[in-house]
Amino acid sequence: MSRRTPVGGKGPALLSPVTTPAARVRSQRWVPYALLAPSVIFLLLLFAWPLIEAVLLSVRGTTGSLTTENFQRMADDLNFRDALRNTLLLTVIVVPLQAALALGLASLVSGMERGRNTLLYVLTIPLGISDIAAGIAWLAIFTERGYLNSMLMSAGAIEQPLTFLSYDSLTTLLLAVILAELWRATAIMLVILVAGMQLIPRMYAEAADVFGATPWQRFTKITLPLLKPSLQNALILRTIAALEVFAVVSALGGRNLPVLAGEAYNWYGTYQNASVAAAYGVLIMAISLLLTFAYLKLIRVKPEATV
Amino acid sequence: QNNSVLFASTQFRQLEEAQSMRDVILKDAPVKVEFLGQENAPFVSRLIAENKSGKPSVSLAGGLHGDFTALQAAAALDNVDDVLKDLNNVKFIPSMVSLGKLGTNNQKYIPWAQATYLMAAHKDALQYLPKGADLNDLTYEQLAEWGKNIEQATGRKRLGFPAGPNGLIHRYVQGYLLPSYTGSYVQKFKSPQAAEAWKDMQDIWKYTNPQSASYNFMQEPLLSGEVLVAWDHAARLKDAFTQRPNDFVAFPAPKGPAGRGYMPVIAGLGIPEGAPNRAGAVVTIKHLTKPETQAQTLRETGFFPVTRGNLPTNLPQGIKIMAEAVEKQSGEGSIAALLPVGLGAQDGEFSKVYVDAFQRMIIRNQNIQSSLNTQARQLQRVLDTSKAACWAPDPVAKDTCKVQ
Amino acid sequence: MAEIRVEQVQRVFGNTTALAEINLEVQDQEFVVLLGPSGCGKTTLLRIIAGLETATSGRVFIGGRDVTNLAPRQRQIAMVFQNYAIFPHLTVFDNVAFGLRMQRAPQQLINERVERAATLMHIEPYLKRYPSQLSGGQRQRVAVARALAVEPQVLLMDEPLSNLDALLRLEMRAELKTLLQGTKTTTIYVTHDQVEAMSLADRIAVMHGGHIVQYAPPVEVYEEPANTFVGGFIGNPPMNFVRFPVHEQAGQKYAQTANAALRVPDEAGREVLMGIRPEDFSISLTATSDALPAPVRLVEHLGPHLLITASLDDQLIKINADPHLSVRTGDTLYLQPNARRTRWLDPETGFALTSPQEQLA
Amino acid sequence: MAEIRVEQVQRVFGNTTALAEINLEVQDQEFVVLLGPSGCGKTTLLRIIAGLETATSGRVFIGGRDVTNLAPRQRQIAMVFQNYAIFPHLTVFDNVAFGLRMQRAPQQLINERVERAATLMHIEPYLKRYPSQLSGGQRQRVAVARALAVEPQVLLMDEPLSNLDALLRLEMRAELKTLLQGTKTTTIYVTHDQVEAMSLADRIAVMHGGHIVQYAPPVEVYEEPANTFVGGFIGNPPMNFVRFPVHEQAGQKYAQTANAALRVPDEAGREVLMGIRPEDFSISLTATSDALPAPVRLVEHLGPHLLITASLDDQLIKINADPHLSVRTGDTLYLQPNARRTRWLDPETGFALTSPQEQLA
Amino acid sequence: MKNRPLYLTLAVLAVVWVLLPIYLVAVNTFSTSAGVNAFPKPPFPLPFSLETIEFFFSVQGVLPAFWNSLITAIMTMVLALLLGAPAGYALARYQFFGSGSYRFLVLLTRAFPLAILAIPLAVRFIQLGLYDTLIGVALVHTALALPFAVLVTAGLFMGVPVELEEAAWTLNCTKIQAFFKVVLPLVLPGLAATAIFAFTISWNEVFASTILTLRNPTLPALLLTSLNEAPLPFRFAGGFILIVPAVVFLFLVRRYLFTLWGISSR
Ligand SMILES: Nc1ncnc2c1ncn2[C@@H]1O[C@H](COP(=O)(O)OP(=O)(O)OP(=O)(O)O)[C@@H](O)[C@H]1O
Ligand SMILES: Nc1ncnc2c1ncn2[C@@H]1O[C@H](COP(=O)(O)OP(=O)(O)OP(=O)(O)O)[C@@H](O)[C@H]1O
Ligand SMILES: [Mg+2]
Ligand SMILES: [Mg+2]
Repeated sequence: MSRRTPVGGKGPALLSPVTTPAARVRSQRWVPYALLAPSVIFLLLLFAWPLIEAVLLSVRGTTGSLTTENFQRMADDLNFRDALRNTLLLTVIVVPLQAALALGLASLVSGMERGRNTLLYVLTIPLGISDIAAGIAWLAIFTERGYLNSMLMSAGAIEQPLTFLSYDSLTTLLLAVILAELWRATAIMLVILVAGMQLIPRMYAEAADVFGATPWQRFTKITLPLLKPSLQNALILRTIAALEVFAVVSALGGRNLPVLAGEAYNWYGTYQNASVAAAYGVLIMAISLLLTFAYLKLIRVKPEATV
Repeated sequence: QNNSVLFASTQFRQLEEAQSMRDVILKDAPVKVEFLGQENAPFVSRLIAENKSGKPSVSLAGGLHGDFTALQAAAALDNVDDVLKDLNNVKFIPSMVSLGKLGTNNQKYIPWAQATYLMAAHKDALQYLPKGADLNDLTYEQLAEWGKNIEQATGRKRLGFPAGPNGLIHRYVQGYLLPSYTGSYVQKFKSPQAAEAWKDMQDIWKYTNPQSASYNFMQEPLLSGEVLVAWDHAARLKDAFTQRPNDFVAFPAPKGPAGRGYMPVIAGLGIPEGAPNRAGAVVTIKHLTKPETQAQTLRETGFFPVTRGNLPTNLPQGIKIMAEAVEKQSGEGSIAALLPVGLGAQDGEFSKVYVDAFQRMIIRNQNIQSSLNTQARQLQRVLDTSKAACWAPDPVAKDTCKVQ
Repeated sequence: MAEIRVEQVQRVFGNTTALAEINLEVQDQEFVVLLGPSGCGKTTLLRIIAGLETATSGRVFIGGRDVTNLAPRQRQIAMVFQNYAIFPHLTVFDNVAFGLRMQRAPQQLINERVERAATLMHIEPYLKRYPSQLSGGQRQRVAVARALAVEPQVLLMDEPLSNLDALLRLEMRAELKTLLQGTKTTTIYVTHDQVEAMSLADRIAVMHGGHIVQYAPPVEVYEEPANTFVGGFIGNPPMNFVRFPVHEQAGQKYAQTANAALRVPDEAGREVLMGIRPEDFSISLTATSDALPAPVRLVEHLGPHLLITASLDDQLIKINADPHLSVRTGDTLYLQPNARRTRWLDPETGFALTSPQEQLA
Repeated sequence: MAEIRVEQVQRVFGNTTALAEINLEVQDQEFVVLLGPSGCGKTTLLRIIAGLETATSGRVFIGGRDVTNLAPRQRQIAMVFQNYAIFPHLTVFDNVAFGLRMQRAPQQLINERVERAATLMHIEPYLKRYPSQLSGGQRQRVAVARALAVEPQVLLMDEPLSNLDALLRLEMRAELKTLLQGTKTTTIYVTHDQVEAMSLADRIAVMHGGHIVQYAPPVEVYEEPANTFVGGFIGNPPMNFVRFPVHEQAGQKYAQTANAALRVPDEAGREVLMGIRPEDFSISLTATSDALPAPVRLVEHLGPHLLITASLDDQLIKINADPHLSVRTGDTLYLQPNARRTRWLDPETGFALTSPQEQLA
Repeated sequence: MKNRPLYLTLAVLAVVWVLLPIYLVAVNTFSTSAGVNAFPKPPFPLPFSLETIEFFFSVQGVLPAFWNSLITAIMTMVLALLLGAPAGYALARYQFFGSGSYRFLVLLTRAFPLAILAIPLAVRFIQLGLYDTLIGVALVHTALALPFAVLVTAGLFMGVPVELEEAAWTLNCTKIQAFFKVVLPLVLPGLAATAIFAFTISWNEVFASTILTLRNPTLPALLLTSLNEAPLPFRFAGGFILIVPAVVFLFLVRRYLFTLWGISSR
């Protein structure tokens, strides 16, 4: 519906810089930077410095010289492979499931007429629940003497309580963790998506309807592409968070399901080796940024293809 | 606020305990004390950070031996030789006082309270005790057989160990399993006797509730019935005994071929370097080490005094049950395995060696000898890095301790 | 077979009645134009037929099938939206191809149809652009092309050419009509442009305030408006309405003008409105016995003809005259209304007194 | 004082040149209409004047001040957007009051002005509604009212009445003009409707493909189109263009028709185009010596006049004739072009050969 | 409207899915410890008991900690929006050199486990005098919430047609006024969502709160550290106590989150 006014940067305004009044380019060019400045200063002051310190920690040996020793130790560690695998596995399973669930729920919500606010409210409640509390809640369900077994027993489906959360039932354990994570963190995506959906003018859905799109086609061909910016953000944020899962997994899985962030915490707190912990941190960061980059490339939104 | 003492502690941080600490134990202290329970990691981070910044706010630090080694490694602790001198009328257990030197020439912390690890069983489980077994004189084989009997009778594995992420399973290995078979837990780490110990542990594990790998505290699985027989820190079993004193029995850890290994735990009180209210901290230490306060601490929390003297008589039944078992455990023929000494910042990784050994051989069922060899290398690296000399029950010497 | 039947459709928004008991029948392959002032309910009616809006009451039939409760996609329609609603995230090509893709048409057919629609709408150069890179008129043409490409049984268009210039419009109008006849499409076309309505429609439905006030072929609507609204709305300048007292003589009724009596239908009351188009006067510069004198107030030279504002019985009227007529403000014209093209209406209700066929025959 | 001067403004999008070196001067209080086909750059030019779009090169002056680098709000303008851009979260009242609120006008003034603008645009009944509750035409009127309410020095309007019916449009046109004269507003008005352009404009700038091809008062644009494009674009039906060979005789050039020779300007090449409006023929049904014979192909009765399609020298032309002329397909008309209103153009460039004043004087 | 039964079923399922675990936590909270350890567990708090809840309210510092949490969360919310929304706007509206790098910078803060940054951070805070102050905690929480604020708002701003803003500019608005008068109201629901994220991130954050406060802990810092090792009934009650304010908060702001301006029918 609108044309973006390209200002500075790569915009066509610079195509003929000789004739373009330099003053204007200069006067406009700083605007985005001015808008970013507060947050950049904030982050540099608060985070860049400790971050650099932490990264340095990971590449410095006990003597202070540059070394890969800490990464070596990380990689050689008993739990490393499992932690890496579990983290990636969880991310790969949970995030897409969450995205799907959140999209489904968001569509459900927008399709409702009455009661949508109430429904939306209820669905966002897990937002307010810390991961530790969520871990407790799901432990109460899946533990051997928990609610699930109680229910199954009362229903007469089983005679002995089943064990869901042990190292010899990794599948159910993983399943439980996935469920808990879905429960806990889908709301974040949901709210981002609902907020995004509210901004899509209804006329596009109507046009799709008229041109014979089934609800599913309308969703995939219209809603989803128009929701791209929000979807991209939801995915990035959730993925980064998923790579740092820890509390819920440790509550349900204990040592059976090591994850990268958990290992980082252990090395840091329990084993008191901040260097190896920092190495884990760097690894997590690297994976996060890699995936973020992938999302940005895969879910590209062309500037001209927006409202 | 200026003349109050900020007291950060990794012990008694659990809500109820912290509450009794504030409302009962510290109530009569001569200065105003602000007690803050803290988890180990934040506790250590904070004190180190305060130290680095040069503006500490904590005047008194309470923690386990291991917490202090980490602080000492960062040079964040003040010497407390003067305080100890002031306390010359208090009859501390000497071995504990020397532990408080952290391998240096100066006193780094003052003993505060002690605890140990125990076995607990639901009374229902007693019927399945192997024939001829004495609850107070159990062997590791008998423990395995007991578990087997229970499984055969109830269809479930109901032994339990705190092998979760916050569980203390490494203390079990260090202080109980290995010393009982080898009389050592460092030097003979990969000895054949140690291999034997692990083999027996594998047996025991067959009858252990697999959820053990996520248990941090054993009192809850005991109370819920998921587990009938368990080993854990006294304070982490306490609830079972205090809530249902009639259902549970406490008893000493099993014996092995080399005897009954056990590990006393010491909590201490240290003063961060540059503490804003050192005088107040000293007064508080004096208050906490008074015999009356020590007795009060036992009553409220299940931590035992670090001073010599008779136990108070008016103990709650649950505490009494444990106290009796503790006494039996440290009795004749027992091998006291001390907490690591002189490891400094390597303390955490030292424990990891044992946790990982447990992981490999018990949880993942890997080959015992090769696992021991791998872990022994790690162990040696830790020892080398810290240059720590051997400590009890290994023969105490001056050189860096070596795995044989 | 795709005739459309709208039965007793009503649409109420809060306390606004957008549509009041609309009945409309469109025959198969017919081209019907909805014409009416802004806000009269054209879009609402179209949206109800499309299934985008729920009627408060009433039913809609397409091809004999009751579609009242069917989703839009089940109605076999295509629509051009008043505000285009072209998809911002699709290129022009993909926009135009959208409907066909939804039907899983083969790629070749898609290419063909898109090309044809694009050529018709003169948007081939922009097929690879995104809507944000187009001008307003170009976007509108994309919207039309998108609807044409599916070759639907029923095509609904809501002011599809409103942003185009006269020339392009003229051209597209012609091509649209030819195309839709060829594809045998039943069309409902909303426009505010009466010329467009006249030239395109088989029948025009003139809407006013949520009602259809006249539904008839263009010529009839133009020549025999059902009421003052229609007469005033259609024609540029609109029909003149002049009020006269009525007197009766020998059982017949006459309108009493300044110097003549004109026979009016028998239903006339005490007063009557004469409706007459600006071009339906015979003009003379000299007085004749039964011509009505009209002093000229304003003469405008509008290209192909003169537009004269004059006063008749103290009421202002507009007259189209030959551009060669030499007349100036202040002159008096003598007008002879063309009796066959004069319409008599009731000044109270505004409705015509009789259909002109019977009138004064 | 708010004259506008656009100097050498160019706008390139990627590889599309939307505006090519535009020069435009609008006098204080003048009403200029931009007229041109879809996609010719009207909106782009307006947006550059408003400061919403950056020109690739060139400068814009308003009131003598170089505003090229000024923000829109520093230009003392108001604008009506082609697609309205009314604020969906504000009621109609708040939309219209928006500009005044931004100027911190006193509430009373706001009320007055909003009321006036709303009355003018016939949207008083909707003042409390949200835009989503309005019809397309109503929204458009809100957009116009919003711009009028601020009474700016310069008013830019982009097809502000395109969604309104003829009647309303006529009315609003008249009222707009009166109002803007009263407030002494300098106006640039984009439209695709030539009637609107003719009746509103002091001067019309006809745009084509990013150029201004003619900038002159309406009558001049109509009668003396600068080139075939203007002649063809304006007028309905457009100007006829007939190609004749040229021959020279006694130093003077003549167009050679079937049976007559017409004097053409001296610049004529080997061929010449005669441009003539459909109404600029004297029509006779009988042959005269210098009249051009034109067999009738089609006769259309279009309300106020007849539209005759005939062929002249085998080229089709349109002729407006008196409705009373009785002529049928197959008849031959004898046409005498009105020499004063005939324009001669170069068939290669399409541009007029001389300005008609000098021509054949 | 056509699939009402289907919609209803799905909605009910979704509600049950969300509420059930919370309900079970509540059941445990209001049971005696015997009830918590019972098996099979009854689906109701039987026997009903307020014992653990009462205990919690008697714990010293719960009330101040509650206020601390609330204030920290509100500060975080405000800071995150103040810092994040302009950046999001810049990302959405301008193409400029470095926008990609900026995204990465912002995400970096989220991509590195906070715990490992703790010591350097704490040292710096002590130096700056921010240690053990709520503003200090809020600053760290702001850094955690900032990526959300930036990215989510950027997504939202992209959805607002530039033309509305342009219309405002021509009506005598500065860019800032146009933002507040036109863009902001349109993205308000989304901003509310962002604010809620910031709030809940702060509300639930434990690690930084624990390290950076001493006398002024937030509620999670006060409770959750101890909860990890507390007996089960306490953990449930603690979890419950932490959930309830969040639920109430969400209830209070839900209006803002889901206000529709009728723009959906634009
Ligand atoms: N962002 C863009 N990228 C590429 N081309 C563009 C862009 N914006 C406009 N154009 C092109 O520039 C030309 C001029 O556009 P403009 O909107 O000024 O036309 P207009 O005269 O207003 O037409 P209309 O009457 O259809 O609204 C058009 O051909 C259009 O396709
Ligand atoms: N959601 C709504 N709430 C209230 N009134 C509405 C709503 N939608 C439409 N209306 C009113 O219903 C009437 C009919 O609207 P509709 O859009 O059908 O008009 P239209 O004939 O298409 O007009 P236009 O030619 O201006 O587009 C209008 O007066 C409008 O104000
Ligand atoms: Mg409409
Ligand atoms: Mg335009």
